[in-house]
Amino acid sequence: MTSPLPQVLLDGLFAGGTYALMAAGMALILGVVKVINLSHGAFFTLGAYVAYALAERGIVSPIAAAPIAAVIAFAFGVFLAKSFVNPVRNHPFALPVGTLACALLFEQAAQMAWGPHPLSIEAGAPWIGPGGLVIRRWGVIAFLSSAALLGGLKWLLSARPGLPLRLIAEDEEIAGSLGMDVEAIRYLTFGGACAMAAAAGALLSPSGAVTPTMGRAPLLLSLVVVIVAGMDSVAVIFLLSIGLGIFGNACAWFLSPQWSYVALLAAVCLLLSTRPAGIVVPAGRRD
Amino acid sequence: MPGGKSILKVRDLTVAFGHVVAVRDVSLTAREGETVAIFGANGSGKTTFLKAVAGLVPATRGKVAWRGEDVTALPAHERAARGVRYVSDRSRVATRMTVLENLEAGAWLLPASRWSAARERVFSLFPTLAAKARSPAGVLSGGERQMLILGRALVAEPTLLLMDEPFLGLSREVRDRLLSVIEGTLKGRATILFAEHDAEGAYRLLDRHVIFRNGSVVHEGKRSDVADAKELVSLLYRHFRTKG
Amino acid sequence: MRNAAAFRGGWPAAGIGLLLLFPLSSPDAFFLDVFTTGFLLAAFAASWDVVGGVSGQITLGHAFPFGVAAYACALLTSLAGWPLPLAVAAAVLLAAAVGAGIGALSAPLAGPFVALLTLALGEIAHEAAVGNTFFSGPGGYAWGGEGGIPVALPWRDASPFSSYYAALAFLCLASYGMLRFSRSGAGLILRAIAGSPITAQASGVPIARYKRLGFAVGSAFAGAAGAGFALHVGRATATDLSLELSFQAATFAAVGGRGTIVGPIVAALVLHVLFQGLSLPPSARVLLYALTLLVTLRFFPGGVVGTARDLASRPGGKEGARSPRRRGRNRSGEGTP
Amino acid sequence: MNALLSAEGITKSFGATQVLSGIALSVAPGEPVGLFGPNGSGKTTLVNILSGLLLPDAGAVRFDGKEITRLPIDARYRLGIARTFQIPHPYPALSVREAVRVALDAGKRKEGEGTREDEEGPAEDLLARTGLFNQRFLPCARLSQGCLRRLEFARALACRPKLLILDEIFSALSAADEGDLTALLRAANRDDGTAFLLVSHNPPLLKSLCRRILVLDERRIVRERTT
Amino acid sequence: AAPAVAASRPDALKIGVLAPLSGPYAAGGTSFVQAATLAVEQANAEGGVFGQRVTIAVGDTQGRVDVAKSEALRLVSREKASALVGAYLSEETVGAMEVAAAHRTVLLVPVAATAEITDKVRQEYKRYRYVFRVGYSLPQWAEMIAAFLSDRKVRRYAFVGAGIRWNLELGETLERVVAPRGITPVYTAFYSPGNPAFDAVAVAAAAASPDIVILADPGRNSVSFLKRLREAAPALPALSIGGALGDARLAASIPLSAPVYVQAAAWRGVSPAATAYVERYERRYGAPPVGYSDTLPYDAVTVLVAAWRKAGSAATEAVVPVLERGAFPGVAGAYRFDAAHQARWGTGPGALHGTFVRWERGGALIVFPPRQ
Ligand SMILES: Nc1ncnc2c1ncn2[C@@H]1O[C@H](COP(=O)(O)OP(=O)(O)OP(=O)(O)O)[C@@H](O)[C@H]1O
Ligand SMILES: Nc1ncnc2c1ncn2[C@@H]1O[C@H](COP(=O)(O)OP(=O)(O)OP(=O)(O)O)[C@@H](O)[C@H]1O
Ligand SMILES: [Mg+2]
Ligand SMILES: [Mg+2]
Repeated sequence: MTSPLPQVLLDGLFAGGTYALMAAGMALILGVVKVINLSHGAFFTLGAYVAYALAERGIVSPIAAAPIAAVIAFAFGVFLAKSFVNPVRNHPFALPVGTLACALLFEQAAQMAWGPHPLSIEAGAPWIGPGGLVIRRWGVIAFLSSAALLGGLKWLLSARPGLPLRLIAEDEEIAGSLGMDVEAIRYLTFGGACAMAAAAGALLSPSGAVTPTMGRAPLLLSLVVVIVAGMDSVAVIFLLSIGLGIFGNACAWFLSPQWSYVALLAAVCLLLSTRPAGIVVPAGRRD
Repeated sequence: MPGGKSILKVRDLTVAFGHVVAVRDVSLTAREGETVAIFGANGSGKTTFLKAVAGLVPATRGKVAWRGEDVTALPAHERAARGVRYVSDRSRVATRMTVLENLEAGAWLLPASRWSAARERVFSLFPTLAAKARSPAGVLSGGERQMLILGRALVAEPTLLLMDEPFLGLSREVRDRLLSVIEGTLKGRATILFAEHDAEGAYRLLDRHVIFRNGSVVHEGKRSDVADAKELVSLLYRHFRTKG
Repeated sequence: MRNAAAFRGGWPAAGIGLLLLFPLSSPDAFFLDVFTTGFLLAAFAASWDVVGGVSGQITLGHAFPFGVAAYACALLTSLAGWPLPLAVAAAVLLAAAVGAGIGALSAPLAGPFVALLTLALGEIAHEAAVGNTFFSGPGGYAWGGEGGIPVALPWRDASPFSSYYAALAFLCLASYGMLRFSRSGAGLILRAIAGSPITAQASGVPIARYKRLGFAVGSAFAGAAGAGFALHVGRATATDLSLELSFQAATFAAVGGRGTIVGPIVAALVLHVLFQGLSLPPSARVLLYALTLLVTLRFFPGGVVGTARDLASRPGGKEGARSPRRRGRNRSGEGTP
Repeated sequence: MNALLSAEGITKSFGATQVLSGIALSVAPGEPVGLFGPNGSGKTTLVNILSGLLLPDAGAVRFDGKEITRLPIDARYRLGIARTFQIPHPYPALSVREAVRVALDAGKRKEGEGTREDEEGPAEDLLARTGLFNQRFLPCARLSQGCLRRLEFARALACRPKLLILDEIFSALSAADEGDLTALLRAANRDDGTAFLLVSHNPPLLKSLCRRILVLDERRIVRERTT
Repeated sequence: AAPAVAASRPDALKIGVLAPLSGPYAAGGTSFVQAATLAVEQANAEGGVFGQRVTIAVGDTQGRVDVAKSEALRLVSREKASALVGAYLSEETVGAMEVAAAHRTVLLVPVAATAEITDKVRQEYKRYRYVFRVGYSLPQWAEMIAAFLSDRKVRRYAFVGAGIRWNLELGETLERVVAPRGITPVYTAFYSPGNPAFDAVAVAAAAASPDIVILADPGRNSVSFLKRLREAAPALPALSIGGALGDARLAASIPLSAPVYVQAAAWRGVSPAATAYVERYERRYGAPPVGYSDTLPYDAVTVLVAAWRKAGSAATEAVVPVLERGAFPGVAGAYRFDAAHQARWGTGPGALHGTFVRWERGGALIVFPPRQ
């Protein structure tokens, strides 16, 4: 290997892929259901535990685990949406706090079911690219699946079937009066986004350790992405995630790994102070 | 012309928000193709009544029947599927969606084959919207927004059109153009209920009028009961000024 | 109606009376300690509400002024050798200054951007506190980092009774101050900005200045709570700056009723005493805590006190909510004259 | 005579589309002026520039002899320029009375020392005059469209403005309610010498209220009619 | 795992155990309590202490100093615990120390390593003499690592860990201790716990071409980091200082293309006592202990019980001198305390040695100290 820098940047790209994977679903929920879903990290963790449970039974394939995790998370997501989110949705402040409580509940349940100790799934060997570049298997998978998911989301939002999602995001009453079944769409969206998080968790489970609180760090970083990028532009979410991933790794490399998190947050603060309305300025707020 | 049978039947409709009773025991029927204007002072419950018929606020008591079917318990979107359209009073457009997308959302239940014809109809009615089809609706002026929400309702070819202050913020020219279009395309085919303060404009459209006060109907009349718009205005004055 | 209204002022009095009498029932030192911490957390939750509820600036970095004051107390007494009262006063001022700074930075921002900015600033402060051993105490070992810095207290092993009463007195004073602020003209203007900044601005409100004011006042009270916490625990640690603490304050506010000041206080006291004082087994405690939050928010989505107030303001009259101080006035619900 | 408000060369474009081009207008103290024009002709944009919500691309606004082109809207309100919104943005949680008190506090008095809680004073008076007295404890968001316009009016009157800019304030009012408010507007004009700039689509109304009517079309003021 | 608060029978001696059982440190805290529970059971199996049964009361510290203080207060004031064992994190422990000092209760510290604890005992002996540290201090830790590195003929090492004070201090101390032996760090990095930038650290550590990477992070991050390191440099040996990598199930998921070493207080096969303990622990909890945070608490309780027996009383004033005199056998060896009440760990004669193991396909192999 000549210079490790390309490796660091490549890894940053993959790390950003992870944030984007989480952010995609969060953005969808934020837009359509208008909830900052703080239990999104818990669904990520759920996916990882599903993959672990399968691995324990001899099925060491996160790719197989992802759909199973997605189905389970979808069911949980719809349940959460029906039992809590929907009745409380007119109180925007109760929602993030409630979903945070859900995350706590899940973390504790996972700790009771699988123990507090970290668990691990074999990661398999990485691919070696040109020039000795190590291409991390799960990094590639995170990147590709988030690209695919966000691509799908972008298509959905621009196409006719996505029209209700965008209209509901702006004005539910109008959407209802135009014949859109707002409630059903809300449940499906919430469940679907949770399924995405769980699939992500299952796919990424081999790259680290599986613990009850593993979803917290990616949750926070994707939260940053979602708020800064807004839900209007999927491309911005993707690019911002990747950008933050690369930036974080570059800071770790050039500055110091200890301050990479601070540098990341400082960059966000700077971004906000230069663009107070966010990266994508919603068009046409008048009077 | 309004011949036919009664197609919309509202019986003893009451809507209360907590302790505020906004609509109290209102009964109203409309025949197929009939146009009914609702007048009333500010806060007399017109908006609430129309919303309750559209299914956007729940009825506390009473019954709404449309085409012989009791729709009181149906949510708004299912009423919309039965041809009911509501035009809101706050010029509410989806500000981040383009004008075209706003219209497309209005045609959500329309078969795709009919969409382009419907769109062209609206654009020829409101050329301003055609010029701004690809701008976000948020940049529209107050009157342009009003055109958009009217267009959004018209593309869907409704059979029951509920309009809340349709002429709000429209200039006289645009209002008159709108009136002729409604007269030409919808009148007689769709049942129309609309609340309006502009009695002059309303007079051109209405077959019947009702007057609300404090949530109740205090007067009902036919077009032939008033000679012209002036007389309608003075009728309204009389009713608004009498303290209940 | 009038009697019922008169009793509204009675509830806080009754609560304070009970809390004053409680130590006389000779509880053990632990229980007094739980209450003492509860009082401080309650003041902190209420100070969150000044910013997040009254001013409507959802902050997720409220631990920042709390922790800054705690650290200032520790450093000024232990390293600089300042007398305690002076250090506490400086700490509170510093917290207010930090708040004004955050307010100035967040003034041009709207909605969730404020939450994000405050979260980022709080996390930066926390990282700085965790990752640095920049101060060395006289003992020859490093201070700072996750272990924090001790506060040099003029007393040793404070009696649980005096801590209890001191914290209670602080809570009463602080909440009186915060209530006064939230019901003052400035509080009303802050609530207006929270509701519709553009209308407020068109009514002559200089928004940026008031946002700074809201953050500064809320942060000053948070700083006072943080200083009190540092005195009570005897040390400032990195957890005083943690995101968990910020979230905790927001949680108390949500459960109690955002914007009511009293709600967060009640919620913090009840939840803290219940879940720390009953010594439940840890897993049951976390599960119950989360479930309590969920169930409370499910049935009182506006918070317990918030919902109760909305209900209490309705009977008799024909209108919806009304201004909190207004009581027993004749009102009629007819439409326009 | 010295103009109260004067604007010169006001030009404004949004992206590629120019909305206003070299607008000049002036309002004398106590003068009632109307602004008329088709939909989308730029009336609200002009109002936004005069009241400080938008910066013009070119041109200057003067008030009472002072240049105020870049002064923010809140400072202009305190100077005595009050405006209403065509599409109101009510405070969702504040009561009607509190909404008026905010304007009273911020508009006239020094910060912090607002009107006392229980003072029966200017707020009640204003609410009674605009016909909102009975709804004064209702949260603003629950008002009907017409009442929202009245509230806008009350809010604008709270600073006893020298100049009122009213953007289609009468459009959602019923005929009878309209009468109440026009009377109020006339009274303010007569008794307090309040000048106003009234935007409306209703020519008879404009004729009855205003001494001068400006007609805006094709990006500029095309006509000026004296009644 | 918390036993019900047994009604304090007069014929029972109670030990208060403080550990984080919820939140991010729950893993360490849970093992901590499991080990202490086994020790109490063992004491009771041996007939208790002067005829009285020993019971345990657990306080969940949640990783916070205020909660640690308050729980310590509960254990002494409400549970009437005769002595305290804990806590897990350094900041929790300094909080618990104040309670122990104020209530004149013996506090045995099994894990927390900050110098502040023993410094306080040295400086204010009268107040803090009730506090004894069973676990190793940072210099002792560094000394043992240095001996291991010499034994492995390491010249250049990379030191990485989470950027918290404990790791920073260990890194500095280690650098000082190994310098005379000609061993130098070629790369030192600490990652933030908020956004662990493993990729860059692993790549950089590998690029510095050290002989070994020392991993100072006992939590789950060590697993992620090691996986990434193995991807970046499959042939680079690694040493984990205690913690999660002592768990065989975790180690099984890590490629052994190069050695993975783990430092522990004791390991199966080190001594008959250690083997017996590991087997008992495994039988009871389904998995063997990782050799550090679930072994030292056992020794702390064992030492305490032995001291009570030797003193013939659980009264603090009687127990402290006995503890000071030593020696008490535990799983890791015989415990003696120095003037600052620090157990004597290290490489010298009579000191507790600690153990280094290397993961093999079938299990762990003890590689240091070399068997005589
Ligand atoms: N969500 C609500 N909660 C409480 N009261 C409400 C609510 N919505 C409307 N009201 C009240 O119900 C009454 C009727 O309101 P509505 O909007 O139907 O009047 P309107 O006839 O449409 O008036 P306008 O001509 O001004 O639009 C008003 O007094 C209003 O304050
Ligand atoms: N922020 C903006 N971005 C782009 N175009 C805008 C923006 N604001 C206004 N416009 C355009 O400028 C034109 C003038 O708008 P304005 O609101 O001033 O009209 P108006 O005269 O008030 O019309 P109305 O009588 O319908 O209220 C409109 O065509 C509108 O689409
Ligand atoms: Mg209405
Ligand atoms: Mg306009």
